[in-house]
Amino acid sequence: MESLPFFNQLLQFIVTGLTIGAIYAMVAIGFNIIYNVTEIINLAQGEFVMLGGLVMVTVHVMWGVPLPLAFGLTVLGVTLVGVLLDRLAIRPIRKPSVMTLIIATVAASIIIKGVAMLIWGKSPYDLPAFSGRTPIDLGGVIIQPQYLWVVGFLVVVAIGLTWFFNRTIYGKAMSACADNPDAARLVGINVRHMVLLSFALSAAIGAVAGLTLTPIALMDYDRGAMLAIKGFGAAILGGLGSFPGAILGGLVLGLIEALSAGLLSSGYKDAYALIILLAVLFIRPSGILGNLEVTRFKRF
Amino acid sequence: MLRIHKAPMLAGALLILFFPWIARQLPTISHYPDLMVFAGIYTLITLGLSLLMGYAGQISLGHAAFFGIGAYVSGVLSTQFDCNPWLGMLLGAAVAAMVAVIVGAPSLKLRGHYLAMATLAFGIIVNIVFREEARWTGGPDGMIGIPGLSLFGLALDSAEKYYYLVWGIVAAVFLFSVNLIQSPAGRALRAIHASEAAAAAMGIPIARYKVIVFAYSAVLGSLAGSLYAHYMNFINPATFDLFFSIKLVIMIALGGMHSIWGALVGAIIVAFLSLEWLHYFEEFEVVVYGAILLLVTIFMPEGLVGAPAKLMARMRR
Amino acid sequence: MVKRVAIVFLACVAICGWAIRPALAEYKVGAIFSVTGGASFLGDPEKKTAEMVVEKINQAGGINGQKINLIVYDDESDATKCNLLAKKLITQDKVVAVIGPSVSGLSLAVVPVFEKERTPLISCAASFKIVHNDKTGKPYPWIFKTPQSDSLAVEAIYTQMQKMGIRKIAIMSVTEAFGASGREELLRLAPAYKIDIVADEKYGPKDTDMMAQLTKIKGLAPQAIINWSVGPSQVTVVRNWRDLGMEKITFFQSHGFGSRKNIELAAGAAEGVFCPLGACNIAELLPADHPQKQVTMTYMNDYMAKYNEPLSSFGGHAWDAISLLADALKAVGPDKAKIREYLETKKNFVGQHGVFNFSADDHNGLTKEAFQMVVVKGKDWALAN
Amino acid sequence: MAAESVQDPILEIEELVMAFGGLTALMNIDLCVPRGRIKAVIGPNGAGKTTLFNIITGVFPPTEGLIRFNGRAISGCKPHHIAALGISRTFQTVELFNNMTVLENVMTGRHLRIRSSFFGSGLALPSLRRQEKGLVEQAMALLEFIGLAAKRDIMADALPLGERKILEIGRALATDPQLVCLDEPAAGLNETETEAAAHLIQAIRQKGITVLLVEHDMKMIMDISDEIAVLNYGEKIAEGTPREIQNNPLVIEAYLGQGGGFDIR
Repeated sequence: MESLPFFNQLLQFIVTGLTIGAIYAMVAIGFNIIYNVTEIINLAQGEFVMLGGLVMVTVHVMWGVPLPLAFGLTVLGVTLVGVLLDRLAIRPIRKPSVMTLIIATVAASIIIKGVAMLIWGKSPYDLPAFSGRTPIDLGGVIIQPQYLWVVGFLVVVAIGLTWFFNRTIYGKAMSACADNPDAARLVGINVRHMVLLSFALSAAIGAVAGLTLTPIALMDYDRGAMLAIKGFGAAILGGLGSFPGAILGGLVLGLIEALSAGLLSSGYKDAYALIILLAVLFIRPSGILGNLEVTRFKRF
Repeated sequence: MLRIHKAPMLAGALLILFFPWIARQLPTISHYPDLMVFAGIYTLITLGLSLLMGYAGQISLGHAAFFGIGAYVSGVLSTQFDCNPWLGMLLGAAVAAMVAVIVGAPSLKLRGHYLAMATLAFGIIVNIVFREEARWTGGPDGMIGIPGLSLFGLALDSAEKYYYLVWGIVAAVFLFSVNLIQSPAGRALRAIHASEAAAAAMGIPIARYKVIVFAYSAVLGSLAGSLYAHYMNFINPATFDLFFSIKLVIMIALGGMHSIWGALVGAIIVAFLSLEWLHYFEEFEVVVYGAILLLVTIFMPEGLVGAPAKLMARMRR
Repeated sequence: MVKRVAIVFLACVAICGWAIRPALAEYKVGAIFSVTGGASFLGDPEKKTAEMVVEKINQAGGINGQKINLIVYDDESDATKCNLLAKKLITQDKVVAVIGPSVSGLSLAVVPVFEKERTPLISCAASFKIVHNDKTGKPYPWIFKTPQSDSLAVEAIYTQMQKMGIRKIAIMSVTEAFGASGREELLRLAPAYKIDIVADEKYGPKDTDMMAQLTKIKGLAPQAIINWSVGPSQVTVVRNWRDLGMEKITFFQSHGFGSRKNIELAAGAAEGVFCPLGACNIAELLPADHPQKQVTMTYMNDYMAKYNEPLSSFGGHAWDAISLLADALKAVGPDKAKIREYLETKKNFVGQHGVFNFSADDHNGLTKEAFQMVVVKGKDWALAN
Repeated sequence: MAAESVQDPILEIEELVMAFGGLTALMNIDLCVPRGRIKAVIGPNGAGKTTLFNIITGVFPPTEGLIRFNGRAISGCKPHHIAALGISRTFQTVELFNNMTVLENVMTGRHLRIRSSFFGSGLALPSLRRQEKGLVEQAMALLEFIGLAAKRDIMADALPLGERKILEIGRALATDPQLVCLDEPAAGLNETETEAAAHLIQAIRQKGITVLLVEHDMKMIMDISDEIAVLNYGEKIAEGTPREIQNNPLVIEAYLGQGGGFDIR
């Protein structure tokens, strides 16, 4: 039995880390979209990911809807949940302080999780990989085709968002809300619509993350919270509000986890990732790409 | 301000005093003193957390760590070193204070969500240590055989006896906190909450106050942890995980962030909801819990204790 | 105002009246399972099984003419709740004995309660520590358990490895109670079987991927991997093992893999995976003369007929626990101390997971023969040779 | 009366430079505040006035230069140290403690002048209780002085802007300062309110407290200041009595160049 050269191992760790990191990055992007418009950390973000996976299982596996159509339906369905979240949990709050808004998202995440348990039960579900499960062997480094889908979707999301925020009227309006909601209101932007849009958009991205992750790691109703926390960590590491920061933060977090699991101690791998996160925060209190001057002006 | 507090404090004290007797008369709630022990333990943590979050305006999503430090220091010392449980409790508090100062000094410079993440990370790291250092802590399985407490030769071996111990401590801490809030130190904390720049301009050493209140809340968390360990005679890492940290925040949010009463009411309500009442909803339990939380957030943003005050204000008008 | 006070008063009286209603003549038995929460895959079938067994007994006229009243509580996989519920069962519901909890950590959490209240507990969790007091070196007097200890599963796997000539292995475990206690036994027993553990890797219960750990193991080229976990992570591990092309390294799962659902979820990746299982997982594979053939087949058919879902072996632990208790009640009646004594001396009890022979030094009563080594073949279990 | 002739300066600033990244906000500023006077710092928006206040009160340390208060170097000290030495301030944006009543705001201002032990407070030591009583009396006296005694139990954020600004000045006085730095005390106020603020500032000087003032209201500046320094683009372009400043061609140009929005005469 031949052993694996160290260099190949290292590459394998990096491939794994980048894949998981891409998922974290997508969750972090979802956090940022809502944060930029509302300054809320939407702790129900992980539930979007969970829903993305489970809805896809229902639509694609149980109803037998073909993949591209199932993909669309799933994203649409979860987007609707995002819209409902804003309408039913966020907007009714009359005196919104940041802390009450966060508690509202925690409450919403508990409800979503509970409803998902009622619908799908407690057991995990599987989804067929989008293009089969035959691994690609690149000179000793194994790549699952699904990994490429995960990373590919991250790229698509990143390009799509760049286009959206720079080229479309809605995107520009949303950026304006992020910079200065009062001024945005003055020039006639409906901030409420923008908040709604931000929830819809980040739910959609969460769903994409979930349905690409499910063929790799299965999905069950209880998975949301952990993914939310990893994504939150990635968003903070990269600098809240910064999209390049979210992607960087996610990938770095994934890499640290994979490398410390492979090279140091797998029992402590989450701890290593968090210690590095803390170290970064103590040196740069606004994350790697965050802007300290901007955060000073944020209420929270 | 003390005038406002005196009447409900007296009423609360009497209720606490006679509650076990009342419970004994009603078989359906005869196990409530047992629940109240845990409610009291939670209250101890939320009293500190309320000062840190509601009054000083800081965030901690990692307080389960201090709860755990108290429990494990007490547990390890009393099972593996035959240390007196009371001494273990004190040492636990000292360790918690030390950790709070070391972690708090750099963390509390962070603001808002960054502070939330830093404390969250701290909580998770401490939990991983509890889980991984199995030689001391028993690992994920937990640790069995932690002795109970006894006071002047009287073993506190029943729910009722422990109830009086826990609520006696809660009462003392409550009084201490009420005094503190109404003192210059309490005003300094609220000043930091309102405006750090102005507080500094008034000569308030912000960093020091933040760390002190963080350490104070850590010590209370640790005391609660030790009380928990010696009552359960068993601890495991899952009790001190990040979901418990979030539950603590939910307690003070539900009760009312801006008042020390909120800490008390929130802890008791959440303890009873999660340990007893929600069971009746069976598989709908989770959804009902979330719905209650959401409804309170929407309709009573000041928390449960804010509602009567608001009602009174409206009636006066 | 007077009216309102009167209403409140009446309500209080009504509550009190309801609360102190006279107890019917019946045997009160308690059960605590993790019906919801992280360990619901254990607690859910256990609850269903216990209820099914009790219903069957009551339909047949009960025990000694008395019906069994089974009070089931859900601990939600939370130690504090579990502790409270245990005390509630003993002091308020006044049960004669309790079965459960489902997981080792929670069983350990209530051991002090049952020892103090001198009430028998038949745990449905695996850890050896539940029935072994480190300080005395003997079992806790009032605590029994039905699932095979981890050490037995480990011995079954190591015995199989010796047959296959495997000496150099890697172990993986989940950072939960189940994984941790399995890992401990794996490490403890390895020297006795002359097995060399070259890697000792862990992962979290919610981890999405274990490629890094497996890659490291691949680099060390052991002959076999043993994985100790439950839930979705054990499926992910098998898939990653297959993805990395590590088929030459034989894969052993713990008995936690004992559900056909897992083979299905692994989507073909589980082919060739070894796993020690109790008889009730593989009732139809057992030879007709196997002592457990009859009880396991009956249980399987009853369960599938009643709940219309495939049998989970974890339910079998509850079957063993409640059946043992019913047996004791039949023999000695509702006396806690006598039930304890009866259980401690019970021999040749044919259960779902083995033939139990209890003694003062062994409150589990099983040997490694309680496990059959099976291998996944054609998407189903097959007995391994 | 020019700056050089000051006999007893309370605050001296020498060659102060402040740079944020590549941006120089203040360049070689020399400034001297005479004891017991009202000194104003004026200049167009973005001239660096608030930055100057922030450096004096320790919000950020200067890039270069020296600040002496009562002859003692204070540059680089933390804000609460500087407050303890006797410099107090208000904020352009009004930073009251909105979660407190008017009285509590002023009482909090006394923080430096009282003993406040965390554990002593919790144990309600008798000495601290007595102190608390005295504190209320002192705070009430101050509220009488600024004219807000009747509103003692109103929450600070319920006051109209004019009174909020007055209260902030009152809170600053509660620290027993030797020097108060007032950042645009009249901004956003109507004429009567501005007049009240001007009276209050003069009353503060009569108590022997030195005032350093940043303000845009030229009428008020010219009426009450003893000396004026003018900043433009981070540089001091003039210093002198109100009359000297009014006739200084550089100053006129700076203001006119900005669009002539202000009539400095």
